Amino acid sequence: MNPGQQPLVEFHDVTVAYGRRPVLWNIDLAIAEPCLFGVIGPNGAGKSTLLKAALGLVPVVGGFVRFCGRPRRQVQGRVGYVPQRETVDWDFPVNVMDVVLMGTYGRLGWLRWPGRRERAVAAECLERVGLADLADRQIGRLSGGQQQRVFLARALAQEADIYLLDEPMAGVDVRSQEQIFGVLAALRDAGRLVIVVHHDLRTAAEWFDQVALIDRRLVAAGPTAEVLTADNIQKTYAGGIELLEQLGQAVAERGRTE
Amino acid sequence: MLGITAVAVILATAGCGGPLADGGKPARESAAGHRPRVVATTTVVADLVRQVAGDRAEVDCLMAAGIDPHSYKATPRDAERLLDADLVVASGLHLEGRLATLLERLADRVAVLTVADRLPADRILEAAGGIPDPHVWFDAGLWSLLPMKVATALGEIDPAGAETYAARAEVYSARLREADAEARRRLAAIPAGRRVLVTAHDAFRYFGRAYGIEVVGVQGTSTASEAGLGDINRLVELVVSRGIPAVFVETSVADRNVAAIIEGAAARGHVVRLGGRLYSDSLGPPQSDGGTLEAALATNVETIVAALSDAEAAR
Amino acid sequence: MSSDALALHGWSMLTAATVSASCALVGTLLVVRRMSLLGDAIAHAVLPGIVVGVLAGGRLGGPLVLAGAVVAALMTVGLTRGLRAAVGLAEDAGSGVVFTTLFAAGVVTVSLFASRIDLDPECVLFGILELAAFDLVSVGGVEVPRALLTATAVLVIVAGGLAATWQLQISTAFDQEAAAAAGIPVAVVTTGLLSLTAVATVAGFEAVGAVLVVAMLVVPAATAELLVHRMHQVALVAVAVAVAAAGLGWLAAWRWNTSAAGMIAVVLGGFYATAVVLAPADGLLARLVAKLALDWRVAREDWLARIWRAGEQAGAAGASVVRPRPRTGLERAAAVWLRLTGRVERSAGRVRLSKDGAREAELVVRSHRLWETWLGRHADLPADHLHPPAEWVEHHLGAAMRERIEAELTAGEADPHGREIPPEAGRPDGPPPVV
Amino acid sequence: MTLATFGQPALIAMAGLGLTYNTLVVLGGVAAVGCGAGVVGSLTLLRKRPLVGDAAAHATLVGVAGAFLATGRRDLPTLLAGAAVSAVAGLLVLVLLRRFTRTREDAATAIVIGVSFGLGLALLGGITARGIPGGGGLERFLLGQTAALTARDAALLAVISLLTIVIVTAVLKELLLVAFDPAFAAATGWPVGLLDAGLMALIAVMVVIGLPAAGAVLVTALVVIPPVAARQWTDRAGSMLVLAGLFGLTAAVAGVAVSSLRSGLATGPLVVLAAAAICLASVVIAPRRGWLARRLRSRIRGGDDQP
Repeated sequence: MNPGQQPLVEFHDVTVAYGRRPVLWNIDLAIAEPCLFGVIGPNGAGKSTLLKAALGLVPVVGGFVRFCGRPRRQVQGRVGYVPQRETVDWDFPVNVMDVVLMGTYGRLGWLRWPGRRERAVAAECLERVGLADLADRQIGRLSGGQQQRVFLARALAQEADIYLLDEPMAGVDVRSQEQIFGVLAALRDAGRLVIVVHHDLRTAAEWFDQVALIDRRLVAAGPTAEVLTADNIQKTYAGGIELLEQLGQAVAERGRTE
Repeated sequence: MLGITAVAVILATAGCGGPLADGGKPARESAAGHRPRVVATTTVVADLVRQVAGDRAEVDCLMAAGIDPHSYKATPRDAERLLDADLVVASGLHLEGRLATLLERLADRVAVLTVADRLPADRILEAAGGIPDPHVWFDAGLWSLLPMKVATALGEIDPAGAETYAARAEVYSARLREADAEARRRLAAIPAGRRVLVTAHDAFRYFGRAYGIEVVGVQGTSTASEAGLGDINRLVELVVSRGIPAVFVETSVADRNVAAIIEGAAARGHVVRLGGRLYSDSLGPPQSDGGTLEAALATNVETIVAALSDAEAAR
Repeated sequence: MSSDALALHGWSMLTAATVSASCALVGTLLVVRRMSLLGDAIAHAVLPGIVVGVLAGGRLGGPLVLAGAVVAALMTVGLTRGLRAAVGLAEDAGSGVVFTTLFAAGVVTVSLFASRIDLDPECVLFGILELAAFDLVSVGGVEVPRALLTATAVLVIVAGGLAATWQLQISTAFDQEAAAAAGIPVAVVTTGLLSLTAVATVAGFEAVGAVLVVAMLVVPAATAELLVHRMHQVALVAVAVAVAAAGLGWLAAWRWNTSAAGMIAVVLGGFYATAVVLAPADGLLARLVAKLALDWRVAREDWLARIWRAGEQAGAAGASVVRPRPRTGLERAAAVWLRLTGRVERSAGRVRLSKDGAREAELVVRSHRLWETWLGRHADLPADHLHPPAEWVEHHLGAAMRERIEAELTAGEADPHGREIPPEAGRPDGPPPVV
Repeated sequence: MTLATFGQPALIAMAGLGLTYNTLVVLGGVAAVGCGAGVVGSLTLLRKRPLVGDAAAHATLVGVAGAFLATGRRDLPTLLAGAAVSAVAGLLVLVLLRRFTRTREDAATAIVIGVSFGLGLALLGGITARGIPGGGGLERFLLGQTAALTARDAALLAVISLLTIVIVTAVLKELLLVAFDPAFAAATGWPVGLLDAGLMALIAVMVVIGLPAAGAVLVTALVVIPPVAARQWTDRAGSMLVLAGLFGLTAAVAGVAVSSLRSGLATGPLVVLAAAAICLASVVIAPRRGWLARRLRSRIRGGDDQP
């Protein structure tokens, strides 16, 4: 899939602002090979924003994101996405199978409905996340962990090469966490790149092959063991934030009172 | 910004006198000396006053031709016209909706004449539910009782002209009685079995009583409420079972109900024609074939006679 | 104009203004609490209440009808909340169900009893502001419109009620859970607001009709929110907007001879649109101006800094550098402007910065290099990626920020490219050489 | 252009059932609108914007008055075309306010409702005050003239309703995706803004053709009530749409039937009341989501209503 030896994902000097106020500064990051990649940082560090910027959900004010050297629009079908669980209304009248089938919509395009093949794919994805027997259940009647796994199954049904997951382990019971991790590891083993936004440092060390430490700016990135040093963690969780915070404020202010 | 707004309000308020004095209508003390200003609510009443007053008074009509009095809503300028009047003449019997109740209160400061109230109570028809039917004007005989009342009211605000008014009223009453006789004569030509007048709303019951015609309206005496499907069905049934050749629309009322009846009858194999457009709650514009009550009555009679006695249409 | 007519305009505008003011006051809280559509719901749902009031022998504007309307309004709210409690239906959908049903019930009742009452469904949709001045009652010898009396009573009730509970209302509006935790009786406060809304709304449609009450409730507050930020300011500005719109709307209706209630709503809409465009901080115009001003400043600073850097390079390399050229149209304009204002001097094909120009340029370069240095240390960026972010940030760092950054660096440190960071106070040896 | 041309046998059969021609025409028109409004309304309910229909409905008045002023005609297609233009314009303003101002969505909706209706009233007031010929009866659109539908009107309503349902069905997959998870839809490349705009346009069209069937105020009911009722009975979006359509249709039939029983019963409001009755029944007795079911469950579980 990667003839030109381009990195699978490349963030080139990406700055993201909400309104006028920058929240993510100059992220420069390239991931060359399939692996389990953790994006780690404190609350409000801009981890989710990073994923959203990659997916074009929030505008990038500086720099660019490339997938295999190409802009996102050209590789749409090859990027799978698992948003945070709270972003949707779980009372929505769809069942588990309906949600997983949504993963196949991208390939189907306009005017075509999921057919036998798509149903088979969806069923298999549900099998992989251990929810095969709940296919007909309304999504509101699932536990948090099960809901998260439905989202994962939907991303699997996208049959993508790169997966972006936003806090898949948040508010999820340990059993579900392990199951999700198992699925992700299997994806990695099958040659996919899996990028996971994660806030828990302890589990990060054992799960991820590579990590990036982020707190409004990229503190460090690389193989887990090299990056997760006491010094880097200190820098991520204590240093620099305040200044960036103030700078963000200053930029927003000057823009307004010019 | 608010300061500017406030200033604008003050300026605009202060400036009121200017644009009003030269806006549209002549001020009271202008050219023709001290002509009394009379404001009439509907075109029908305005015609009555004009016939009696002639040139001696300035007659201003609140509602334009073709406007349905039942759904009329006043504008600030209308309110101003009412307050500036020496005499306000209204039709009454709730024809003007909520305006009517307010006119009663206006009577403290401006002379108000509500013409229908001056008619003999025993000649007022009751609509369904016991409220009086306000559409008194197309009974020309009944209407002919009113010019004298108007003359009296005009005489009170303009004593110098009292005699003129009375004389004109006398003449006009006579003309109305003549028109009454003429209408009766012409309508008598319609074969008895076909003397049914179907219209959008119940505006012709006095007319029917005076000239021996059965009158049926889709809606009640007011156009304010919506006609139900039951009303439409009832009328289609009536039109078909009685073999009525024509139904009529009114100039001031939406005509969709009537269109639905024509179609409903056609579906039952009965061809009913659109007999024409009748003047009902509003007269036509000045100089048209319905510019005065007499003209409108004659035009209506003509239309009805033509439509209902037409043998072809009856087939 | 006759004194009668003047009194007419005066009374009508005063009535409209009083009604608007009550609506604007409760509207301020409704808008903040995201209950703006409540006005819409109440305005329609009161019809059956009015019908029942009239059937029971009341007259429009009378206490019986007013009571019926208020009851119907509270019923709307109660039923909507009931639906949410019973089956978890979202409030906007719930009120959509409730108010349309009640309105339909009202229309059917009217058509059933049409013969008995002098009332049509439109009486709720349209008010009678225009004729308010005909219906006078004597108060202490002065003839005052009855509608104005009602409106004033309502204004007193609404203003009094809100003034008495203002702090509670604000706390509840800001954060219900926190308010409840702080011991504020949230349910009571909310019910109070709803009751006041019902009263203000009912008084409002007597004057201008139901749908326009929606405009009166929401538009002044929405306008005020664009202009000021603190709640009591919002309330005051909203009232001012409402009063101004009532007056101007009436005059506009008079000028163009049309419905006063309609024109008041249109004028309110005009105020809101004006605020959207002209609001000092967030208005479209302010944003556009700010963006242009920023672009202009960036262009000027960039040009100054480019000359400064070229001079620095010339100093180091011995005068053999290419003279910088403006890169964009805006920068060209900035170059001309800077020459005209004397910050860049030009003689015999050579360019030099004046003392002021050099000072400004220095601060920009200083910001740039400080940021490069700081970022190089705190973010995992390759050295060749440091320039572009600094190019952007250099225009945003103020003196305070520069000082803070410098405090985190070692004294006398050079930037990641090994160049000097000019000190805040200016370089002791003056501006760099001429290019 | 009457149904009579389609053959006498059908009419005789109709008469046998006690249905008159007018009843049948009104039934057809209103049922089509009820069905279409239910289907489109379900999607706006699921998109959490149940009251945009209300905004569109109030904005139509400007278009009705404007179309009359511009053309001097007051036949149904002209006025409906004007109404459609202003309904779409009203929703466009709504979208722009949401996008470019700090005003909250509910306030923006209320502003569109109040101001556009005010503008409509001002235009109508101007028309009345100037006595422009034919201006009478324009405001009747507010409350509708359901019973006065002619076959042409009904056919127009039926065709547009059908077309709307067809369009909704064609892009149902995409509309549901956007309603359920807009972020995922955008991330997987669907044009969320365009689909939202399309849904807005559909609701505007539905509201506009609902005007002659129910009037400006009551058309909101047709868009909101049947979907709310349908949601009670099912946990699948597809069946919810079908049910909402059926409920809308049933309400139309019931309302029309009741109003044909006796005179003096306005048809439009009865349709709304029928829909409300269906909704009430659904809220109370629907299995699982209904009030009774919830009460029972909470009794059994000892107060815990959560699944």
